[in-house]
Amino acid sequence: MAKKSFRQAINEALTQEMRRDPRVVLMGEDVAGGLGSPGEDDAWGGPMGVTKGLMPEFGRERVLDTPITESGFIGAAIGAAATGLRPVADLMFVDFMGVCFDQIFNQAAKFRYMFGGKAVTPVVIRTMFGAGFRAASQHSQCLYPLFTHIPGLKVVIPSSAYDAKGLMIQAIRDDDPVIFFEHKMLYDDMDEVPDEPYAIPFGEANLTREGDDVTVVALGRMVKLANEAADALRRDGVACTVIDPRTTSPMDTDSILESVGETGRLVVVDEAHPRCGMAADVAALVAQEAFRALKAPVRMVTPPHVPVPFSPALEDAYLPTAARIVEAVRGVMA
Amino acid sequence: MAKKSFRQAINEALTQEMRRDPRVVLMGEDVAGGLGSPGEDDAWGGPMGVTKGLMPEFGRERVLDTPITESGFIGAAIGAAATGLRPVADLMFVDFMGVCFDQIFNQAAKFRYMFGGKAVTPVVIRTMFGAGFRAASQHSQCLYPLFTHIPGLKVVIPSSAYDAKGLMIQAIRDDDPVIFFEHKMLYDDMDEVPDEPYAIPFGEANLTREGDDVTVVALGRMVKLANEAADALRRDGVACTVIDPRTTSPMDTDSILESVGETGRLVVVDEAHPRCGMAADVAALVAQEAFRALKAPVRMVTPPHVPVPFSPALEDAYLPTAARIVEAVRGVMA
Amino acid sequence: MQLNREQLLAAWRMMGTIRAFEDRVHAEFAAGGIPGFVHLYAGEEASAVGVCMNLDHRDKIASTHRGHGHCIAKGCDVPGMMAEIFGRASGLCGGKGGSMHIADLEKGMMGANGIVGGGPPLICGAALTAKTLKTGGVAVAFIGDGASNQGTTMESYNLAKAWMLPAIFVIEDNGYAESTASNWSVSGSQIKRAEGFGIPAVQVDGIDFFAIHDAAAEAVERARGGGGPSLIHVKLNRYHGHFEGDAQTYRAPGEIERLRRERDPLAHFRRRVTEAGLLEASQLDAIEAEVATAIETAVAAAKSAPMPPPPNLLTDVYVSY
Amino acid sequence: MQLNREQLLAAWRMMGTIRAFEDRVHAEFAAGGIPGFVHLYAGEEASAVGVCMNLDHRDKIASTHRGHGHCIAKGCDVPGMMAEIFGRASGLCGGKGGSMHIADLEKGMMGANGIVGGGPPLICGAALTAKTLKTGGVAVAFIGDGASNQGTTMESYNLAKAWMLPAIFVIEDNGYAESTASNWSVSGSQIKRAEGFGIPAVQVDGIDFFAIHDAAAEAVERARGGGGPSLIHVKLNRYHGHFEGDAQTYRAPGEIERLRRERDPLAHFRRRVTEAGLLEASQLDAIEAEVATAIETAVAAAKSAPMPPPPNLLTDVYVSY
Ligand SMILES: Cc1ncc(C[n+]2csc(CCOP(=O)(O)OP(=O)(O)O)c2C)c(N)n1
Ligand SMILES: Cc1ncc(C[n+]2csc(CCOP(=O)(O)OP(=O)(O)O)c2C)c(N)n1
Ligand SMILES: [Mg+2]
Ligand SMILES: [Mg+2]
Repeated sequence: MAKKSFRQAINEALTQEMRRDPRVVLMGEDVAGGLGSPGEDDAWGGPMGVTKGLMPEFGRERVLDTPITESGFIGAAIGAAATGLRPVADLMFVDFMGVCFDQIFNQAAKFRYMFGGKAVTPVVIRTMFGAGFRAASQHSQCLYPLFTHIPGLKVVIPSSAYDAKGLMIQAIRDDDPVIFFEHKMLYDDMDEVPDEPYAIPFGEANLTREGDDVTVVALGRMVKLANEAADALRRDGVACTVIDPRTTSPMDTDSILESVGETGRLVVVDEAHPRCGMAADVAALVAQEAFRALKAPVRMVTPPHVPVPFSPALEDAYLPTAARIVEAVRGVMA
Repeated sequence: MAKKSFRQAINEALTQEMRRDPRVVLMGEDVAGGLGSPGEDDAWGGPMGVTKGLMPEFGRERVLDTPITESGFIGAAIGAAATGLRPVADLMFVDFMGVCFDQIFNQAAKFRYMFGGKAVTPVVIRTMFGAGFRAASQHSQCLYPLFTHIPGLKVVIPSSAYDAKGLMIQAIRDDDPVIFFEHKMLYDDMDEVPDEPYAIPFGEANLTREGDDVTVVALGRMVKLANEAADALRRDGVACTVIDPRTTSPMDTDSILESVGETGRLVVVDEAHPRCGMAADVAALVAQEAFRALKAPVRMVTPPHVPVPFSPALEDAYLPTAARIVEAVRGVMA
Repeated sequence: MQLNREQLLAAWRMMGTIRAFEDRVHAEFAAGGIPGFVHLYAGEEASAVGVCMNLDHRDKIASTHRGHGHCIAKGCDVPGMMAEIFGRASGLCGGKGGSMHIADLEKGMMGANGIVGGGPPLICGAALTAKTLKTGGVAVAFIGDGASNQGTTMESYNLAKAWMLPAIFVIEDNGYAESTASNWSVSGSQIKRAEGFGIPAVQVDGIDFFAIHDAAAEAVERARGGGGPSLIHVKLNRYHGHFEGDAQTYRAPGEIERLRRERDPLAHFRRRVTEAGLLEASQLDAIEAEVATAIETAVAAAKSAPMPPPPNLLTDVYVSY
Repeated sequence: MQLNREQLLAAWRMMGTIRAFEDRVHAEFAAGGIPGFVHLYAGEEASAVGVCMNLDHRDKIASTHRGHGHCIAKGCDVPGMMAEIFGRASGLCGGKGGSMHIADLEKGMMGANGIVGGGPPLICGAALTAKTLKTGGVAVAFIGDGASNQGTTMESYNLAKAWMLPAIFVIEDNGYAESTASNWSVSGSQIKRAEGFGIPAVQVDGIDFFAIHDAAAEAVERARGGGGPSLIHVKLNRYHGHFEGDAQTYRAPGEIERLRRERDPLAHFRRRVTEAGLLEASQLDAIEAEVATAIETAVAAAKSAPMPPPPNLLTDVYVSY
């Protein structure tokens, strides 16, 4: 099977779905690029080049550059979804949600409920998240806990190129509003990715490591670190199950509870802020539903309750590391 | 001591602080009302009348009606706070955060950190929250978990008129950005409220009931229900400690952990959505920090993962009740 | 544009239905039968009807918190609306939405909206769907004077123009946003703002159904012909409070009485069509009577309809989860 | 307005400092010494300097992601800025902010901003402070052409006018928002938009320091005199990519070379002042040399400065918690 990058995987998913269904359109700032400019068309394909090549194939009618006007175009994507298109809108950085969150959480998320089940809003909002790029406080946040909090939204966080493709295809075919989180440090990660289209169902976790001693739940880029930690621990005789929920809403609670039922120990690793975050969400789930199985305190590995700093020296101290995961696992084994 | 309503208590806090400090100004949609209109001035004092009477005393220079432009005026409050005023801005319903969240979570919350400690942003954002008013999906949310998630913000949720006054005074005197949550169903609640100004420090929980069997943590309007439940249970011989954290950021984790250390049992009652919510936040805290003390699974009492419905029949089914709290307490006692 | 007799009768029936609906909801609210926030459209009828008579099944509208009139004008089921406002299972949204969220996407009505400025981005999307799928449809956003100051609204002007969308922005300027006068809150002017974005704009008198109808006809024609967005600034009046319960002390003494007497869109319509000999007063009266009966029936049905059963709380959140 | 010799020298030094700073950051980024997102201001110098020379310690500015020029023009410490961009403890923000968040509130510089459209609401607040505390100060928002389409920006126009704030909106229109041309993204015109809100507006040539200076002087005078907000639309050019690393393939072949040759604000200034006999070329050269040395020193200091120690991660989140 061909090795493809996370970036290519998403590009391929978008391309294949746009070929399959003429109602799929793309919109966002510079998703093609070069509009009105004297030079090259399709000049950008998004700041990370994820949507490069789509405009030449599908034309500007289906790959729509927008003014910088997130409420306007994210709202337009939602309005279009409610009236017959299946738009994929690009919220360049999730950090920009604050100027357009209303359209997402009060409109898209609630249409179906408020309207008594009569609306279908198949919109996908792609967005980039995460720290590590030295992009500082306003371009490095995770924020998916805010979206997970909202009933009516689905939240997807792929951790590999393979998952990215399958989850994007599912997102586009899904009839509910989906927020699709892409970690900016994963775009160049390579993985075996089939050429043909495939959909990964939402709410089905992926067990990237299996072991009887400790359950480690991790998301997004943290899955890599959790795997690293698990591999290091395995060498020392500690066997971890690493669970990547892949979607936080819906979330595969069964897989988590089942695993904790076996291991009796839980470490949750998350890059998002700790308060009311995903680590707390998973820890609380287990404290309520699998308490009797627990042999040790739940341990959460997250950044501290501070914004993301710019300086590499501080950002490196901010982020969870494989070493901290190892330490947490040893802690619950003690 | 005089009995005063929750509404009066906040009004009194604002009045006293505005008298004390000329830098305190108020702004928001119809916080006075009647601007440019041919009839009465100060016609509204906010939709719930909370700020009525302030404009006549302090004038339109310090009680500023605004156009409907939340990004604009909440941002202005933040910019004013960073340059020498101490504004109290009214985000009429917290449900409207989606049009102005950026100014709150990327600007106000992060100034101090991003600028290396050189900014002080003493802004208070008052906002109304909660269900029970038959106000439907877009006017009934809690959403304080979203604000609690964000480092740099302080989050205050008074549950009584007494606390409302003291916490508002603290909020205004506080040098950090504070989001002040007022439950719309509490405005007419009466309590003993001293006439003189007093400040309640942030991060200090209030124990509204004390008992050895179960720790119940509750917020906002849920404190009333928790007290009711505790009183009913007490008659049956089950003694609860009810903890009202009063502020979720900072949060008085010590009081919660100490109480659970004694009772070994935790029920968290919250009106916010369950996923990545405050109930999960508190449950996770305890699962990590007080696990050894726990004798039973943590129990969370929250609404289901659905938007707030309009119909009274459905909204009543949506909200936690004293009966459900009693049931949860009995569950952890079993 | 010349309207035929049938169209004139339909317009009268529609405006009369809105008026009767709203006045009745006002009374029922006062009597305690209706919960929550209710914003009434009485006095503004000519706008919704004048605009929507130019629309058909291809076309979409997005409404505001003051949405009953737009719903009725776009063809939503009136008994279903009444039941919704009473929170009943038979309501248009099964009781889940209430007054602030009545919608019927099948009728092209994309929802009343509890968020001021929520609608304009949405109709950019509906207009994009029409343009992309070449349905020939147009999309209309109704926008209050207060909502015209919301960033979402202004972003939508620019987006609609940049994308050359078949979109129409109708500013329903009733002089107030809650208790705040638009002559204070709206700097500059609606027309000049639109022109700032290169959008053709016209101001019309909101008691004049015919003027509104013609302005909308022109905008719809422009939109269907690929000429892009338009804006219509309608100056009109609301009779009831901002929401039910508002004492309206910010209005001048006698202001509303005078408006009802001198600036009523229904009275204006009646005068115009009877004086011009287009319709007989008796025809108008007959329709008024029919409307009254229909509203009476709708209220009775709503009141006796069952509340939604508690399990409905959990349905309609997702298509699948 | 006539500027004296000292002022002209100061302007030249300021513009030269910005140019040298940016070109050096460009080189250092390419060499791998600077992490993250960096947006350079070279080519736009006359705007920041022309505007800020009208300001004093009472006045505040809010900047954009392209903020180095505004910082320098408002008097921020240049070595501190350089250290900040290198992420050092000695940086203006202790290394926590970086290029996108340089600020110095004591200098009235309210921050570069990672959020497009973040600044305009903030300066409404700064202007409100000035008005309320009667400091005589004004507040200026720098706004890109792309940012002019953001709702927050347009809301701020209306708010500033409704409150009659001493606020000035400076649209720095460099023709592009990332790779998208403003002639496509900005419907209508900046001037007409401002007029839509009743805000006096003027367009000036961004290579002409003097034109910008005069337009700003007029706006500042209006603001200080209680005359409310103004807008200045500056047409200018950026030389480097949107951010460092941008290949700028969307620009015409030779576009930037031509701009550097024919439309350079520093060259324009030099020509103007030497031809008019206001300054000697040798004076300008001497300052250029001083600036080059200063930047060299700043870079050397930044590179050898220590990184912030890890415990700093946890400080400066709250005043108290
Ligand atoms: C984003 C947002 N801000 C504020 C409100 C509260 N609110 C509801 S209606 C209203 C006034 C709207 O005025 P206008 O747009 O003129 O419409 P009208 O009520 O006059 O029809 C306000 C402030 C809201 N619902 N949403
Ligand atoms: C709210 C928001 N949307 C999008 C971006 C990404 N972004 C950063 S700069 C930029 C272009 C800004 O263009 P303009 O305002 O013209 O300023 P210029 O870069 O030309 O100086 C964009 C889209 C952002 N930072 N914030
Ligand atoms: Mg109005
Ligand atoms: Mg630009």
